[in-house]
Amino acid sequence: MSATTTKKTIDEAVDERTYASYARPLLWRLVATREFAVVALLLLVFFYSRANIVGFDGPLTLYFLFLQSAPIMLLALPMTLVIITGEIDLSVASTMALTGAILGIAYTKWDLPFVLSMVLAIGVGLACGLFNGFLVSYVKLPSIAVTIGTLALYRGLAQGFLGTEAINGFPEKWTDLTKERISDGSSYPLVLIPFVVLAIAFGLLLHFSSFGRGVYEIGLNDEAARFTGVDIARTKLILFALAGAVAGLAGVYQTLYSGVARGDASQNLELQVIAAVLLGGVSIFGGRGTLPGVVAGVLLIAVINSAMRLDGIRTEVTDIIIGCLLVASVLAPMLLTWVSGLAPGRVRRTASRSSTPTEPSVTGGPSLDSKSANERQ
Amino acid sequence: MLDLDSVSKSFGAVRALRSGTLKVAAGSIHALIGENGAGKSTLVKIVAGVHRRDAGTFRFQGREVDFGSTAESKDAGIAVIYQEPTLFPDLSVTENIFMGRMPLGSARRIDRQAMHREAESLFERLGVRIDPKRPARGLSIADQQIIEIAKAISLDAALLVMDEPTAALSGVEVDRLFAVARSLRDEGRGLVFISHRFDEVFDLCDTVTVMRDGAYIDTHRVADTSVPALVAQMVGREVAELFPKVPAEIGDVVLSVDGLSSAGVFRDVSFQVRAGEIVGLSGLVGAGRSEIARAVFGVDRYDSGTVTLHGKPVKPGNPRAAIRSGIAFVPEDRRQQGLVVDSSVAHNVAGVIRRNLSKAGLLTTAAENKAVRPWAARLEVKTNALDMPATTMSGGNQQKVVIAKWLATEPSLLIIDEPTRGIDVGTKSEVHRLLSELAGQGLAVLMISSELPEVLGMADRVLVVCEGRITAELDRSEATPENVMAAATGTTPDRVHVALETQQVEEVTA
Amino acid sequence: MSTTVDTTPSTDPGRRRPDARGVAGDLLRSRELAVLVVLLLLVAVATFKSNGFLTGDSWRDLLLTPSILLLLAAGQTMVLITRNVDLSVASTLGLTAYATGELMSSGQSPWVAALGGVAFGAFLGAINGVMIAFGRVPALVITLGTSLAFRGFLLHWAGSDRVNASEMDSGFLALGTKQVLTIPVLTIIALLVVVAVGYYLRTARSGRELYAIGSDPAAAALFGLPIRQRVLGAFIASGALAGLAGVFFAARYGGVSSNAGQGIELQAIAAAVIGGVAIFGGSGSVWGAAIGAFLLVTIDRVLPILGVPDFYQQAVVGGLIIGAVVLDRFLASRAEHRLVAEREVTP
Amino acid sequence: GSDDGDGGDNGGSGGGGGGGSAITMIPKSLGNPYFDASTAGAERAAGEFDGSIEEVGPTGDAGPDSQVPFIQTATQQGVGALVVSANDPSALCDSLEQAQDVDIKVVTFDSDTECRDLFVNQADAQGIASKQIELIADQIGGSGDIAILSAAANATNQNEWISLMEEDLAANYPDINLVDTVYGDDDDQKSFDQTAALLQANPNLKGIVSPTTVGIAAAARYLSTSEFKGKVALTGLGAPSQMKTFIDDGTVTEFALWNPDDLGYLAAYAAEALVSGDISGEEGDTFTAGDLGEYTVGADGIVVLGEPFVFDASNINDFDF
Ligand SMILES: Nc1ncnc2c1ncn2[C@@H]1O[C@H](COP(=O)(O)OP(=O)(O)OP(=O)(O)O)[C@@H](O)[C@H]1O
Ligand SMILES: Nc1ncnc2c1ncn2[C@@H]1O[C@H](COP(=O)(O)OP(=O)(O)OP(=O)(O)O)[C@@H](O)[C@H]1O
Ligand SMILES: [Mg+2]
Ligand SMILES: [Mg+2]
Repeated sequence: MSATTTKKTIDEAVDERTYASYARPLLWRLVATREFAVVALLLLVFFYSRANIVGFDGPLTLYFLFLQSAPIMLLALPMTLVIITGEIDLSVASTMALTGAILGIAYTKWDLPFVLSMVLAIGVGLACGLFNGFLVSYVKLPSIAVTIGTLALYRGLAQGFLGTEAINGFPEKWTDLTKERISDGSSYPLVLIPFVVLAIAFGLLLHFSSFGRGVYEIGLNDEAARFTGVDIARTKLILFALAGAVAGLAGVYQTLYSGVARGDASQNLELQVIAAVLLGGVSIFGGRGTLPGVVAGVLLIAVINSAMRLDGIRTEVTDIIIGCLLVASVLAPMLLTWVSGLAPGRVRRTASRSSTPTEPSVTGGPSLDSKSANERQ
Repeated sequence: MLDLDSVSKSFGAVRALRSGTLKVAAGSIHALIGENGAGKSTLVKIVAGVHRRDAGTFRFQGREVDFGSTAESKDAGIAVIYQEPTLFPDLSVTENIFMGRMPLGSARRIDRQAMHREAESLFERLGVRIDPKRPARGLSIADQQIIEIAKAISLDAALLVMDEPTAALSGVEVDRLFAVARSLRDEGRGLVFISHRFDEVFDLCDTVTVMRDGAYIDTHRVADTSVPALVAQMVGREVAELFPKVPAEIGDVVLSVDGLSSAGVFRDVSFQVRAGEIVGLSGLVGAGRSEIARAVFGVDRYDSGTVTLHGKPVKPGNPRAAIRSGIAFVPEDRRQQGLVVDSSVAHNVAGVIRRNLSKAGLLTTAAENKAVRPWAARLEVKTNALDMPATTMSGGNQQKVVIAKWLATEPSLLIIDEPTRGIDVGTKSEVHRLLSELAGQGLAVLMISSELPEVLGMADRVLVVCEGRITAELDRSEATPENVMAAATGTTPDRVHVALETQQVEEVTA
Repeated sequence: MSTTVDTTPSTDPGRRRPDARGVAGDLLRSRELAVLVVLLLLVAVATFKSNGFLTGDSWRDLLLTPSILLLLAAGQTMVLITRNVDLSVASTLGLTAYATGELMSSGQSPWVAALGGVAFGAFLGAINGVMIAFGRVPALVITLGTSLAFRGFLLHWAGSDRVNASEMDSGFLALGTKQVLTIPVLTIIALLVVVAVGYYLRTARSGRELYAIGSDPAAAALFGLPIRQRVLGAFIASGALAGLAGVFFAARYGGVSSNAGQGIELQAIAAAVIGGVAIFGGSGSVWGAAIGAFLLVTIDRVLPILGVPDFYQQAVVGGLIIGAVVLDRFLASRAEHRLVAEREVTP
Repeated sequence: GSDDGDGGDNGGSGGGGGGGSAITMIPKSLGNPYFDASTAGAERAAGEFDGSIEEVGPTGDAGPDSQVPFIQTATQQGVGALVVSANDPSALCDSLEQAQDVDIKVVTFDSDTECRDLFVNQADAQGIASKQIELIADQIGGSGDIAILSAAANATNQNEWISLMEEDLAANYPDINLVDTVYGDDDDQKSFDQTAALLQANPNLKGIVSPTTVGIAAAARYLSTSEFKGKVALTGLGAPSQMKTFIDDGTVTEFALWNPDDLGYLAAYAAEALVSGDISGEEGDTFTAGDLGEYTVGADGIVVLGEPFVFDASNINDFDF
């Protein structure tokens, strides 16, 4: 985030003065965002924990923290883009389980070379994503229904393929790699490198490409997006495919990390990922949110978890807190807009948005054909 | 009974209504006219309780009122037909009509028989046959409008407000509606009737109020005024000087459309547009003009026919391809189609060209701003910074942003739908000057407009669309209001003249 | 003149056609029927495969096991119809089941316990409803949050404690298997609830308003429907039904631990979707949802009989959900084409 | 380097935490009465050697690595010892090894892993398996179809016992055939419904073995309300407190279990012995476990609690776990 804005200010200087680039000073633009609130909260919680929670300042804390939340961190990246287009993907955790199963089967049953097995597994993840994407963007089905379906489907396949079996005996070299540290004694695990690379890639894709602009436009007003030549179907297909591929990668990582492929691996992870993304300031209606905010959101949840475990607080309390944070994160802006009493027209618009996961077109005249109804999703 | 005095309303930066004044007497039909964006619907929505007025007085049947919701206005005895039909697609036609006040039978359960019977009799009265049990989904604009009317009538309210109820209706349906309206008036109710069609105003109404740019202008008894007088008050200046189209030398064919058809929307449409030429596409609202434009641009698919630009065929159903081949399209619904109102001016203007702005695969806001500034400057877009969201702009400025977005692509054909709908007079003439200037530079322009003066003033050639077919092609010289209206309504010019004498029409329809 | 008359859709013959064909079409188009057929086929095959299928306990459980999901699906339907979703029902069920058990083990009468459970559920539903209807925030996020919070609260409250059969009123537990004319009581109650909800949605003004709100929220607002009250009502109903489901859970399984009902919320949504309730509101019936619930549970029961290893059950369920929505889409687009064709009448 | 020192300090502090060592107890999942009992036992032991027990663990979810975060947290805290009942034999290894790196002692109980200092076994697997088969055999009169209702499809100890039971059946009970094995995931509802499905899919089933306390309780609850009550025999491993009702009403005649309280008690003492350096986990090491008396570490680091105990109407009332 800061990187981009400093860049802007530089160009601002060299640009001719006809139109100011920004209405507000840089600092204000940075501070008056939800992302900033999340980052601030993250730092607050982090340093509070360092100061007050025994063992949190130990060298292992960050190492374990990153190891544990690596899958969520990975999955959150594509999920951000998917949600910004106003869609959702509930099937990522099941995809992870399925790819894990494929990895195990390919390596142990079919005796494929390990690298090939990994490629195959990630390929399966990609295929899962493509299937979601196809149903959503070309058959024009509501993504929440589709991915609830594939959530069950992919999980069921994983459990069916493996049954009671827990496949292990993956090559040491690879399982160790997942716990490798960047350098001896450093508290940063090696897995951070692929994460950072992907984070930058997705960041550029979302914030510094025409494709990314399209992603936001689809979320804000897909009809207008279509009128400016954004290929909505293709965009969504690509995003779901990416979500699948990354889920495949995460599945492989998780399998190697735990050293075993099981049908019941990484249950309910999807909700944690979505919680993190929404906490990071992404609007469930699409069109709003940034990647830095999401990364902060993921880390926030990770830090809270780790700190509270260290403090001997049972997991359910952590769940309560995260649940309330999630509710607060959407409730707070609403309360703010109420306080700063907006024009009725605007409030009415939010009103009609509010009670619905899609954004109904208020000004869009009669929309009696189910097609446009679907496109709105 | 209804008495609005200097009521005002703004949406963010947009001042929809500056001083709306409207006094309606019981037992009369009151026409409310004004150009697009004059503030008519906004006024109506204040009466209906959709919006709360910012200032001004609002009395109904003597009492000072301030409706917080449409429910309140309904209870007070006001029925409203909104400009855009607001039906519930999944519910049956009957349920739509009686929503919220369905007749209850035994045990407080809805009495469907009674409901259907009432619906039937309503349709009987309106002289249409719609299956009251069918769902509202898939109804044509015309039928939706009929149901809105039935809904409003069935409320039997003291005041009935109709915002462009006849927009999508055909002759006979309009006559039936008028008959009903008259009977309601004779029962002593008050009616407000909004329309862009003068013949209807003169046919039906007793008094007429003119609005311009969100302000009250004047009220006449219909008998004491005339079309030219009203037009003059609506536009506030002589039609001639409003549209300064300078004759440019016409080049060779840019766009040619052959036998374009799309089931249920338009049929066998063929025409050409040449460089430096402005072709006006005229017709009644709902005739399917926008659909033709949308099909040419590729946002809608079409069943048969061909679209070629500079002799090269344009891939159907693919806006990207259309853009690449040099077509620009300013759609009619600015807030829904033209703009992403929630994103910034810069992002909107760069919306199309941004694909060519990336350096080393990276697209920066700085690059966009750089590319955007000259176009914003050229169209004199009024904004204090490029990162302001378009929501904060007035209708006129929003329109400039849309046009800037498309001019930035340096197109060879500009399709512009309702170029000046809902923008102030000043911006209006700016837009017109711009259009003719562009044509002068050899741009081919296809202009859709519901405003006859605009079409007649701007177009070198006028194509008239009726019921989805091109019914007339008129040169600037032969394009008189009568001819165009005649072709648009599928009647003969003399019938249009007749329509202006209220007396005779009443004989015809009664 | 005449041409205009003929081409106006209102008077085209397609609109006037008597309903004879329409009815047949409706039956074909009726999702409830389609799902019912699938369900009956399953039962038929199962009966064929294992002859004891429709007798004794097997018959009882066939009817009894779905009763909990029936209640949840009915509640979920009301919420979905208004273009919302309630992900918190599973946690609500857990909480109320445990509360009911606790009430009884603390010596309260089963009636008090049951009513307490339902009331508690309604209260939890109200928490969701108030935030969503008045806070104007997306149901998906809120109920995702509250499901975490509710479950956490349960775990905190129950800890590793659990309510055992011995702690509960024996009469109450007996209710879990009591039968009237071979029909289990719980199933009868659940079906009565479903009928009540279905009757309400079809014949009450407010019921139709729920559909209207989901069908087009913007229009509903413009029309002046009491959106907030209705949405709130839907969530309270969903919560109360989840509460009742919790009571059922306690009676049926005779033991409640802190993870009771985990993951059943997706099943409830699945049942509704399979039954033809549009995930984006406005259409669908509680009948469909109920049949969907029966189908989901029965599949669990039948697959092993068909020799499909029960590890694949989830996969089959997923396939069903996707099949259902694809079917809907297909039928919808066909209906669309038919309407356009009707409109296209050349004089 | 730094880790060791760090671990050392904390290990010390763990020891210093009041004479005995600080022990973190990680059962398969919280909210399971069986593990409540074992934790209680551990706490009783800790009370005696004046150490401390903290019970943490996943709630509900028994995924392969659901216990890993808790092990890692304990590692950060540098506790004296971990007492774990593993959800997966291999998934926990790396985190357990990391714990051992900062010289935290690792004792597993109830369900073993491939990497620990000691495994406190409730009774040797062979004994458990054959005891249950013996019970079911004479309950159904030596012949007929039986089925197994297990916990999670991947539960190590469950699967080990099941395979041993299969061998035992094949070897010694030709007339009894195992028709099906289903998995209730130690979840009331699932186990309950699985039992129903089982009875229905196999109309002439004569007996069910459920080697898990949750499973046998749920199965008993189903049977007691069904027409199969008394007709289909049920046995396995159950907690007396839960099974009492069903012994009383005749649904179940006999079932086996060791005393989970003693199991936890022994595991805690074993951990204490490791931390205090009394034993190293070698075969032959001996240590005293409070009033349970002296125990000797067997082959590959296994300490066996004793023979499984059989409960029936006559003795059920003497137990409160
Ligand atoms: N909700 C809104 N938010 C922002 N601007 C609005 C809104 N509603 C109307 N406007 C603007 O207010 C002005 C008046 O709109 P209004 O619909 O009242 O005009 P009108 O006279 O009804 O035009 P038409 O003849 O096309 O119906 C237009 O510039 C329009 O863009
Ligand atoms: N006679 C008719 N019968 C049925 N449907 C019609 C008829 N005329 C128009 N329609 C439909 O109504 C809609 C008209 O759209 P629209 O109002 O944009 O047309 P238009 O000519 O562009 O009018 P305007 O541009 O003034 O809004 C189209 O969907 C068209 O299919
Ligand atoms: Mg209007
Ligand atoms: Mg148009």
